[in-house]
Amino acid sequence: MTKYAYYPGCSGLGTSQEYDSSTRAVCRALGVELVDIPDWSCCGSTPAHTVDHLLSSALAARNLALAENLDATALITPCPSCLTNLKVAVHRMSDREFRLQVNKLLDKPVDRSTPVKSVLQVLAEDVGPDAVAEMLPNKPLAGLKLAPYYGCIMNRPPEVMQFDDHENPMAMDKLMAALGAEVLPFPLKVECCGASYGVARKDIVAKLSGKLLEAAEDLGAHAVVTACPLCQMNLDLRQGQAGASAGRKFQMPVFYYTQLLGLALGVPQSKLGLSKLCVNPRLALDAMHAAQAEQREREAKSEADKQTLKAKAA
Amino acid sequence: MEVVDIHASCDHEFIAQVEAESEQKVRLCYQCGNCTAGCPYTFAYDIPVSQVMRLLQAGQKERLLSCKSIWLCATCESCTTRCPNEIDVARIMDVLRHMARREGYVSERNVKVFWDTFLDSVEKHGRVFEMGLLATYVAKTGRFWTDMDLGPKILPKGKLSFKPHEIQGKDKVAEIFKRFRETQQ
Amino acid sequence: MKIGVFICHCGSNIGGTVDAAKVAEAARAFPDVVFTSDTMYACSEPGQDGIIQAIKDHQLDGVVVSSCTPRMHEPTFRRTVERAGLNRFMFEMANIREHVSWIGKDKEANTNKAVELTGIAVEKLRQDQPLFAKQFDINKRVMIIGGGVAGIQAALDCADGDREVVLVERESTIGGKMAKLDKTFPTVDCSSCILGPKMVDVAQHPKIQLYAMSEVEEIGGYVGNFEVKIKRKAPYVNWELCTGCGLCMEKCPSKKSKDRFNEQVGTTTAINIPFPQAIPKKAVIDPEFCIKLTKGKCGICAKVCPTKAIVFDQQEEIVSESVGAIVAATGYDLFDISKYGEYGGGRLPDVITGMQYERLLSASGPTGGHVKRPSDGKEPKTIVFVQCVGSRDKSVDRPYCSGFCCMYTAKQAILTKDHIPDSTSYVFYMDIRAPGKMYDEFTRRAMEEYGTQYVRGRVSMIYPKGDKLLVRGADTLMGTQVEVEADLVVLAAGAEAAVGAPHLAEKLRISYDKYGFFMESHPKLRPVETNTAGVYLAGACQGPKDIPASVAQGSAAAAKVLALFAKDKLENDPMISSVDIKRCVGCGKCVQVCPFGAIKEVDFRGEPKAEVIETVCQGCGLCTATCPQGAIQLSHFTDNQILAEVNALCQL
Amino acid sequence: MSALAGKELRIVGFLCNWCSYGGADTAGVGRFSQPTDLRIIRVPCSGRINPLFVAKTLLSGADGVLVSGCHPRDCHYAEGNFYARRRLEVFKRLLPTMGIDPDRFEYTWVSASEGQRWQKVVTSFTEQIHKLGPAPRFGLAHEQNPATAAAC
Repeated sequence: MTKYAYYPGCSGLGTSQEYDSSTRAVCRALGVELVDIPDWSCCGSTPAHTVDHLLSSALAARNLALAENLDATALITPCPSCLTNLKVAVHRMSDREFRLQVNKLLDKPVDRSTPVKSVLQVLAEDVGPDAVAEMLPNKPLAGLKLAPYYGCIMNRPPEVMQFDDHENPMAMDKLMAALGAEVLPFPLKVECCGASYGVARKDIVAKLSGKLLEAAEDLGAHAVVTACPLCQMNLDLRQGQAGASAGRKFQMPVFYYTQLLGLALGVPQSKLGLSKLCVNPRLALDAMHAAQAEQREREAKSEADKQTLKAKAA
Repeated sequence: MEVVDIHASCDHEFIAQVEAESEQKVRLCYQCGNCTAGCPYTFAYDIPVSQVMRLLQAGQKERLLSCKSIWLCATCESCTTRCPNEIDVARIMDVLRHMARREGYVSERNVKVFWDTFLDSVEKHGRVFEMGLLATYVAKTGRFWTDMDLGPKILPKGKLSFKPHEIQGKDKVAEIFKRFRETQQ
Repeated sequence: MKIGVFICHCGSNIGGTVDAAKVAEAARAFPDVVFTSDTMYACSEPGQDGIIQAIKDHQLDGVVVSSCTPRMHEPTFRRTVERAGLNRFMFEMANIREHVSWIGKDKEANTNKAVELTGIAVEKLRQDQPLFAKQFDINKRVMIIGGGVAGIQAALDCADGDREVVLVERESTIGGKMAKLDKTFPTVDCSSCILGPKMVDVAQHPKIQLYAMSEVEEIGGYVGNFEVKIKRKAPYVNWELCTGCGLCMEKCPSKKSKDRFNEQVGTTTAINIPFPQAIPKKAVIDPEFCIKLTKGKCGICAKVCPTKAIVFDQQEEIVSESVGAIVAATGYDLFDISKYGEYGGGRLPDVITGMQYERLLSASGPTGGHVKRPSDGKEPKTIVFVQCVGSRDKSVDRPYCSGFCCMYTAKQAILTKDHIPDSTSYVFYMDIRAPGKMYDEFTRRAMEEYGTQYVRGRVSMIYPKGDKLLVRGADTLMGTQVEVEADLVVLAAGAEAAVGAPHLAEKLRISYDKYGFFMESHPKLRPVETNTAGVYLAGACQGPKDIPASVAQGSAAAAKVLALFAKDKLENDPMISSVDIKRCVGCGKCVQVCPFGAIKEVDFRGEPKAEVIETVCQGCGLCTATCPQGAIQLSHFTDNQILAEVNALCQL
Repeated sequence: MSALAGKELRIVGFLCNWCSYGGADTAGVGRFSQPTDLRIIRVPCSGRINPLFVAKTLLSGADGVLVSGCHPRDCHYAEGNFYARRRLEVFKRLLPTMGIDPDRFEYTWVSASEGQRWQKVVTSFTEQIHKLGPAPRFGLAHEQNPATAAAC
């Protein structure tokens, strides 16, 4: 089995606990072995690169160096912000001069170039939606209408991220479709939600997240599904603020894609952390169950009709 | 509106510095406006990003380093990804921010305080301590009432720890910051 | 030997960074050099007279001119020395402009380099021999590849000049891109009204042999005597019997075929005549969609055809044609709009190309000339045009301007207003390129009289919002982001080289640029000639062009062909190989290696020897590099000459 | 041995008239500045180049040799560059047996339209030769007589 060095990211210990725990559970269920990077530290996130690129790359690179000992196929992380920082560090350090400078800041220098990927990329490419669909012939999420939202930096810039289409990514769409969900063509898949300005400029986040929720609601989505802790927080926790900005009241559950994968795969609720979401996920799940019941009814009726026809013919 | 003496006011050294730090050629920009068109933050900017590029070509250092836009760019990479001339615009925005910091310009104080507080937290604990970060931010900015509405939503979820997640190598992380500061002197 | 050396200043082009006088002085020290001078413009009349005078005054046997590239003026100076009574091959050139003065600023290094380049030219000249051309017969038929408007024009002009023309067209009808257009700028005259009669002329002209649905498979030979193999693809219809009545199309049950003529706006029948004015007007079966050819059943067309023309087991065939000249007029293709993911082309049905819009506007198009958007057939009221889609964009490897998109967009905006008076059109543009006669006036009319809203800025993304398309762009003049809710978005797709163009260039042995456009001999002075004698270019295969420019080039290429055919004999280039029969051991390696079959084995007193067919040899020198005996030598580029140059360089 | 002592090394280029020579012209017309070391010998086709020319050039004291022809398949004479590629590839592998550093010889493909590519090729090859420094001299006369060597 391939082994991956796992980097949870700081928010995985706090505001996105449920993303971390559901990611671990889903990986286990799908046979993806994760080994935590021992004593990992913060990648620097957005604040570091707004100060200096050397500092930012060094903070990320400390973790790259720690991962080298694990003899893993790749370093993977669920968080796009961590992903970007780690990938940009690897990208820039392909320049020898820059790598020397970064290594000067570190205790343990980076020797090798470890491939960095998102957990999503591993699930989409190494496991694959076909394999997932095969495990779930009953399509457990049938009837659930989803707006897949990737966030702005999961795929951009393409030269660095090298994953999926940068304007119309499909990795999450395909995984969700494999669960039986109805994936809507969400047009703002890669639009920014307001990123980390929630604290300092919540007006910005309210406006941008409001646009996203509006688009999802107008498409008739039961829920948004996302792969980014910051996006999830902006859309979920700040949904009231976003609604005020858009001039309407949203009731749109915002899932991590790993929660839905886990739900479909029958992962225990305690690992999924659905109760940690702000907007009640029941809203979406009830709609899904209602749709499923309706579908069953339709099937039963058409079956009954057939029987009647047969009987009549007899 | 002021009249700009485009010859006298063009700071060539500034252009060269931005080009060196960003590894981008600002002359490649032909002002198509695609960056402004795609930028989700244009509504909040005081100078749209395509005009940031134009002012940069014209060497207008003061106006650029004192503008709000460079503090409001979230590096969402829309501009970089769609630029027909393959300019890494987001990186240029980052570099302008670095220069503004170094030269003491801060047009969006709260943004800067948030970022600084974040990094302080990382330097101290090795990882971000979210609760501590918020507390310090509120203390520094005095913005006590902001986001009060969110408290009741998030606190019962039990996600925000009141204790930092210290790591063993936190001094190693602090060392990175220390050595970085030494390189800046 | 007495050699004269002339160093050209080329005004300041050379003189600016090379000390020409010093080069002239240094050249005096070279062996056999008896006269040197520096001259302001060697190629000017006084410059050439000076060379002639010096040849006479100093009884020179050979001349070296150090100036620009020999690819430019070698023929000029050869004529000069010939006028002074020398053999024109007793001349060498040193390139001290393109290879020296223009690429370096260090005058000392440049001057030194110019001296050395002059030195190797002198050494080569010392080994030169007078050469004399041979004459050969010329086949006065011409082949034109591509039946778009440029190829049609070239074909008609050549045929009117009383020459036999072979016109080869890949599609089942001629007409090319122009046949798909509704109207043409800047006159807004009907495209088929001006092209249609020309197409009929092609069909009627007794001197034109048309091969539609055919491709050039192989080209051999050389100027005056090309041998071409043409592949005639199988239309599954015997065209000699087909009357173009269209009964088969009416009855064909397979109606989901790709409608390539209509740019895939809608679908068509598996047996099809692309449009009513098609030339030749013959039916073609699309084997991908024909039920009979894919499933073995159906055959309705064969039943209804009144002339029994359907042939399901028809095979492609190869025909050979001999011609003396070839005109390439293969046109262009449109940029693939799906490469811009942010615009949704290919994903969103109401984001279409300008050419698709042209079919929607056309009375003979799939909507009968009523503008209906593809998704729901509604008439659009707000139409957004986006320019430079695949033009002036390095990120998609299309940094060049396609030239005609500004104009066709203005035309389409005008036509939109004519079709839908209560509509509003927005044009997002970067710059308006309208330098032709009456062109700028035309774009102004789109704005002033037709109320087209021009917005200066690019569009960043297009996405569906309800049943509309939200277009988000910039207005750089206002300095802000702008949004428009559109019913239909038309992307002004740029031009790129036709699919397969590089492959054809390789068959023609002509050069192409990195985008696949064919290279002309000289961008200004020889715009329709190529570096391969007897091969000419017309239209957009050389670079993006509008209709007037394509027609002009078609005529220009025809003029070149007619001029070539005005001679009864052609002269070969005497820089060809010859065999030293004493050294030749008859191993036959040169015979095998020659790409032109220009070397044959002959019997010489009972021994096999190689012999060069002088009018066939093209002077590549492959044989010379192959011959283990050094017995076959390429005149003017002999082993001794090249080694003399090497020696000169390594001794300096 | 250098053309301009201390500044330049002796680099000889054999260029096909139809493509790379034109590419060098295009670079000139575009004023794409290049190092001045290279001296170009024009040949009708890269297939005309006998590898012995290259050997002779290197043995005669050149510091580097660059051969440039048309891109594979795009030959004015249909197939000359294929022969060139075959010959030169074998030849490059033979160079070490002649005691010559194979990095002193490169062959490349540049078309007549690729002025910028030509500029890059010349610049990087010249840099490569400068990194290697002047070639060791084979003529004993030069080694014994430094004065002569300097004069070259």
